Amino acid sequence: MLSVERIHSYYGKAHILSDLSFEVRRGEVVALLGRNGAGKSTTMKSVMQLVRPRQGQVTFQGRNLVGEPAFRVAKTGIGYVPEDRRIFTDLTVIENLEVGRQPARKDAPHWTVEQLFQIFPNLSERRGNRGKHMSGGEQQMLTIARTLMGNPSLLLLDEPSEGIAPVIVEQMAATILRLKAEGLTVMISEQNLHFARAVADRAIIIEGGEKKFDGSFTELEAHPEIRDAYLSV
Amino acid sequence: MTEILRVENLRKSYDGFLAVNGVSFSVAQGELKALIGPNGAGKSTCFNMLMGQLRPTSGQVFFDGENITGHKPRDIWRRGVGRTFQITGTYQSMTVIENVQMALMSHHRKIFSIAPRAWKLYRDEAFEFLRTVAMEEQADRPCSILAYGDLKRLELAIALCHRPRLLLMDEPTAGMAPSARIELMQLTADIVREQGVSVLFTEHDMDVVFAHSHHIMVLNRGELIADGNAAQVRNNPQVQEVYLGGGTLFKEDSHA
Amino acid sequence: MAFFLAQFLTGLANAAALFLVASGLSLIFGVTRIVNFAHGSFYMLGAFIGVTLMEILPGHVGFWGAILLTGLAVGLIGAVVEMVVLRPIYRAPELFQLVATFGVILVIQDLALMIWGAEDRMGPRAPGLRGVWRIFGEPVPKYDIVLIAITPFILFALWYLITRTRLGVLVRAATQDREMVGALGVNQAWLFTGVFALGSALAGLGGALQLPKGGADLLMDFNIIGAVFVVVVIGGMGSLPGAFIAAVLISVLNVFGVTYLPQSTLVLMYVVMAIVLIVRPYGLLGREEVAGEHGQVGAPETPIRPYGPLGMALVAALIAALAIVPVFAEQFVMTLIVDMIIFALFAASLHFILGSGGLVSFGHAAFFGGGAYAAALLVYHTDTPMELAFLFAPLAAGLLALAIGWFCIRLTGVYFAMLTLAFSQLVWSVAFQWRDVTRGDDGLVNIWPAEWLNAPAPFYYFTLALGVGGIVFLRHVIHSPFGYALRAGRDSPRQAEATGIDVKRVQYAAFALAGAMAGLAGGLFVFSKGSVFPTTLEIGESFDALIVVFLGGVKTLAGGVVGAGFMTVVEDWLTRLEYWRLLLGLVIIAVVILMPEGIVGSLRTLWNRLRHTDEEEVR
Amino acid sequence: MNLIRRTVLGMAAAAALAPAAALAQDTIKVGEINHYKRMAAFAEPYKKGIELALSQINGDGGVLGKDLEFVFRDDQGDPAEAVKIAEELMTREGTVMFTGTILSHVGLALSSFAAEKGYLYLASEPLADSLVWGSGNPYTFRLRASTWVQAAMLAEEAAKTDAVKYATIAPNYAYGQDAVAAFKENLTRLKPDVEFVAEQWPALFNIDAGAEVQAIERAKPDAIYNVTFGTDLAKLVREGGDRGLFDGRSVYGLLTGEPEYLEPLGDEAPEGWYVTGFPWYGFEDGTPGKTFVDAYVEATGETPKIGSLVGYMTAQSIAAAINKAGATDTASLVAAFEDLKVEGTPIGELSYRAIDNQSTLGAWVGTTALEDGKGVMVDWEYKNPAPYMPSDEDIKAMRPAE
Repeated sequence: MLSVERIHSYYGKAHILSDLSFEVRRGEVVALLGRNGAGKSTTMKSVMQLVRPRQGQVTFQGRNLVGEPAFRVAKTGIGYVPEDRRIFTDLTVIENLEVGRQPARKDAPHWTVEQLFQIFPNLSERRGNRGKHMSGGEQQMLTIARTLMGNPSLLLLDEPSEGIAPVIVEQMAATILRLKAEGLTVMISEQNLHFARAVADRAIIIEGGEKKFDGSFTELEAHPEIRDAYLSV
Repeated sequence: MTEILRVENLRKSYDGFLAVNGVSFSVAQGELKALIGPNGAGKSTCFNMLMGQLRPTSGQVFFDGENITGHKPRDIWRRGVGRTFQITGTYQSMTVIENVQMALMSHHRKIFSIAPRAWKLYRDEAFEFLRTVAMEEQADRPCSILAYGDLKRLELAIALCHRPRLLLMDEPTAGMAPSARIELMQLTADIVREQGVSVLFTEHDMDVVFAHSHHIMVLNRGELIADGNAAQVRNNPQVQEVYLGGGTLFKEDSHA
Repeated sequence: MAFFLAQFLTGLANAAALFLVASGLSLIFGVTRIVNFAHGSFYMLGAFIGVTLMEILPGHVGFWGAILLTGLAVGLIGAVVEMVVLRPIYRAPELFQLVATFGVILVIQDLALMIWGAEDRMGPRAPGLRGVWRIFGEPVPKYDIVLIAITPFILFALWYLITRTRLGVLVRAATQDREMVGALGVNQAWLFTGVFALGSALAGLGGALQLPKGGADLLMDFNIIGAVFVVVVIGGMGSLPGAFIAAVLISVLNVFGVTYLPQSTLVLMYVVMAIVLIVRPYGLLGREEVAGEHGQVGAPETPIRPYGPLGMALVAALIAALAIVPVFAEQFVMTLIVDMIIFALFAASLHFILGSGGLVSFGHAAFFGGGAYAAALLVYHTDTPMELAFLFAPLAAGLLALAIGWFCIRLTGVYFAMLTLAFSQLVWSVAFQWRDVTRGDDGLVNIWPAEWLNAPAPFYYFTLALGVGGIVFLRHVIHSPFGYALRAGRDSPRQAEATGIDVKRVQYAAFALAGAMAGLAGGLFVFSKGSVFPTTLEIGESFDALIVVFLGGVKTLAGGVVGAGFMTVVEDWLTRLEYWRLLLGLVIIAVVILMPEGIVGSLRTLWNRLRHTDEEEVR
Repeated sequence: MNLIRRTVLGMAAAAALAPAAALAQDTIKVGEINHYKRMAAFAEPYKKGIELALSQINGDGGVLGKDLEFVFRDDQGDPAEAVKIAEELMTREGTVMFTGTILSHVGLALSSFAAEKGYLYLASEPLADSLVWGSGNPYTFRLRASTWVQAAMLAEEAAKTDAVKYATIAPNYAYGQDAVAAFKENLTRLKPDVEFVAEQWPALFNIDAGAEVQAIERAKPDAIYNVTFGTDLAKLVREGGDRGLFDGRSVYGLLTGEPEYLEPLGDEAPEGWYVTGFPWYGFEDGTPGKTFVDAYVEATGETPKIGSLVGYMTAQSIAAAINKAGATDTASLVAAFEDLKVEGTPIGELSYRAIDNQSTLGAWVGTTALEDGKGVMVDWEYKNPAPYMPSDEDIKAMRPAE
């Protein structure tokens, strides 16, 4: 579904991703693992074209994305939830969702505001509230709901468990599994291996902008040295 | 143990909403104490009141027996309270060591001096502080290109500069890799031990919290619902319900 | 009572055009964060295009149709300007874009002159709306009533658009985080263009709507821009209802001012703005500006270092070269270099607070002109010897900066800038209107140097010593603990405060120092020209300095000086040509687009790229 | 940075070559500094007037056997810039003197500069009285009739009526204030019982006409003295006309009759105002004025403004002075300008008074009327300035010791 081939990405002058390739298949949940600064966020941004890879190809459903502006990437059906949440704090919950709204898509589940409120009941209670009066967990829920309004077929979640209370992290895991059940393909980036293992089918480990491992969690369990070398759990 | 910080019945309301509602606690000399709780529980508000960024609606804060309620952050700092931020606040246009030198210049009250060249001042002293946090090799790199974890360590060095007796750390390990988290907290614990500094910190990473704090306080909806050691807090049913959850997703469990 | 009502209605009618133009500016700022100084130019274009269309189209339909068409046309021009000039530089440092908009002003001025000629045009009358209606016996022009009736509809339409439509939601979201809006599938580039076009169209509409009350002339752009900014700032930048309230407030107060305090016409609105900002630092309905929520735009600044041996040698060589100029060069070259040094010192003093302190002042001329006036007044009224009067220039300017800074320094960002502007206008108006002391705009003349300096070469050396000395001193301060504290307060006020630095006090002291150094430049200026006029205190003078600092490069230490040198030379050369404003505008726009880090910053980047010294890894 | 390089190279080359260039001139150059962009509507006819005169002068063999050439430079309306340009013109372009400016304060700056450096400056258009009186100096001469004189002509007419209560409206800057003060002083002298019931001071080119008209109306004056011009005048006339301000009141307008200001008003031009101006359309055939108008219309395809006349006479004055001096050094030129007689100007013979370096150019006064949808002056006459000047003793007392 998504294929990243040998991309090189830079941030300013710094070479962040080098020669990175991987694939995401329809219907699976993939976890992108690695230390802070390993290049996980840059990988996600490179898919979204928020960071333009200087070399390499990003293909989504047969369409090359490199060089497209971010809004076109989003329109192809990739939903992106950034790590620092970035909700529109001056807008109400309903308005935040409105920003994300896109027409229905054939190959992806279609979401309405009411459906999303069923998944995220907290948001329903606060629908008229402005974003800035919400807690971190609620904000995280809102960013996901907002992105789902675009009816994506592939969802990129950058560090969904970062900085939220453990009890919310559990809810988050349940939510991701539910989205998967609805037919969504999901890619998350994580530092929390336990969380990743709870939701993902497959792990990709990157370090220093390069891919170090790509396989199932069972395989990863079988190679504790990889885990110790790159994940430092 | 003597008490370094005492908070009495602290309250803060915004437009009628009680963000912090009658919180009282104390921190003893040489203690490493964690303040945890769900987002929006009032941790940051609490912290900002301790450090003078926010003025409490009511209640008092005593540092070393003196009432510091409502004092300005810089005055509280001068009394011997250091602080690190959840989102790092370093001087992007300076080198790593200049960041530390800046704090030292302030400590030595050289802010309004226009005669000397700043980059020569207190360089050796600053270097020592960088060594404390293992940043000496990066001393002359521009601060703007540091990795996040290194920024956190730099901030710690800055906070240590005036030899504080109390350190307030707001989510010190947020955004860091697990190994770096442990490292940073180990470093902090060493400093606590060696220099007799007290630390009060907020944190979301339960591994860090349970591994490194002597005492833990749990804040929920502006009220303290627990204050005790790790076991007491972990077994508190109310804490489990509002914050820790089933505890299936953090480390202790998987290793158990 | 009837008279008051009539006055009030006059105020409301005046508020109509003002609100239209101001709402456009507020909208543009709210979304794009661009302080669009060219907004007055769109207003002027609206007037000229409106006149032209009304001449072609007859009758009622023609008149109102022409106004709508004008809005469309100016909106289209706005869209072109946004796409060509502004789109390439959204990522440049904050407020950098205002330099580009200044270039746009110059270009539009000359284009308007080329197309419509120099002569003023009377605006056509609205068909059927000539004459007055009597309200309680007082004559009120019919067209005034129409304007008063139209405005609330426009306010409501805009309010509805922004708060109730999807477009409005997107616009407000983009105001906060453009990139995220893009990542959610919205083409934010077009959103920006659309908003800019809408804002420009409103300005154009304003220009066309006021035609029956006035006309079209080439000074309209500058004449309205001050009032428009005042309205937007008083209302709170980005707030449409705020702009409406402020437009009414200013217009009505103005009408009463004209009646009861006829001399107040020049400053009334600036006094109101100063009072509002002192009481409510973010305007009536504005909210606190959070600068750089998602990190500062533009590349981070590199740490500063005093020049190495090579740099020192180059500077020494330059100074040596300047020192021998009188030996071989003719008098005019010396005059030009004196001008350049004075301007460079003035720019360097602004650059000091702007670059190191992050304090963008729109009123720095108050200190330049203040210093010049201080010295000139002493000489003119008390025959003080030049040497003593000269010392008084930096002193008085420094004291003035202490007084003005006391009010301004508590504000931040655009509001700080606008309050400094308000105060500089107050200083200007004192010089302009207190004729018994300052001789008003007749200025103070015959302020020449003392005997021993009163020849080209001695004065040249005098300027060289003090001007270059001043610049070197400012650079030294930047490298001192004080300069570092100033930068610390800019980089992270929170951290600075938490480590014992009184950020506001440091900024206050820096503001005063910058004022004193600008005053020194002013002192040199007055004795080099022999006269001083209120023009040295004008907004334009402040903006000249601001523009050269941005063009030179805010994030470089040499930016102000190099920018001043560049501008003096380019201007000296271009003003010999017929359409120099057009060319100068194009030069400014070109520099802004091609060198977004300023001249020095971009040359440095280029130099680093050539030498491949950019290997430092970022993680 | 081609631009910089060329300029810097140009500067260096000029520095090296300047003395030679000055020597090798085959024309006599005069510097002309003006606000060509900032006040384009006024400066352009002025420039055309100069060009017309130059073509005639050089067609007749020039001055001292050489062509007379004007070097036009734009000062952006900034006195400091004007001073810089003057310096460059004198030291590098090799001009023998300089002239120009419309705005009084720029004229004053140039005048001070001329005195300090010993250059000759002919202030062509600036009106400020102090230019030749309070701040006068031996190096500055002035062509146009001053504010005082023109205001005095209006005051003389006003004193003939039985109006007692006057309102004034003038732009809020030195010229406006001088113009009001001059009118008040002259009128009060002629008719001591007059009373000034309102003084309005709109910002220059930024009038709030509705409010100004209301304020004047409120004071219920018998007569109004107007100093506003340009867009301010247009707005005042429109608002005042609509609201009936001028009905049954006599109005005196300084400069209002000048084509620069009257023409743009079109069919809304006020009727029955007593004004100073330039009624070129009324000159009779065979008069020098008509000859000038015809030549101007033929050369430019436009009708003349008063700026055209001033520009034309500026060039004529300078040519006459150079011819009289027989040399181009400043001392000779200054001497030539004192009591200079200029023949064949549109007003006949013009001279420059030695006592205050002011020319004897007067002003046209008359009443405005509408003809063919255009504002014109009718019943006009040309008045010599002499009777309206202060006494020679007063002038000597005002002028700084020479």
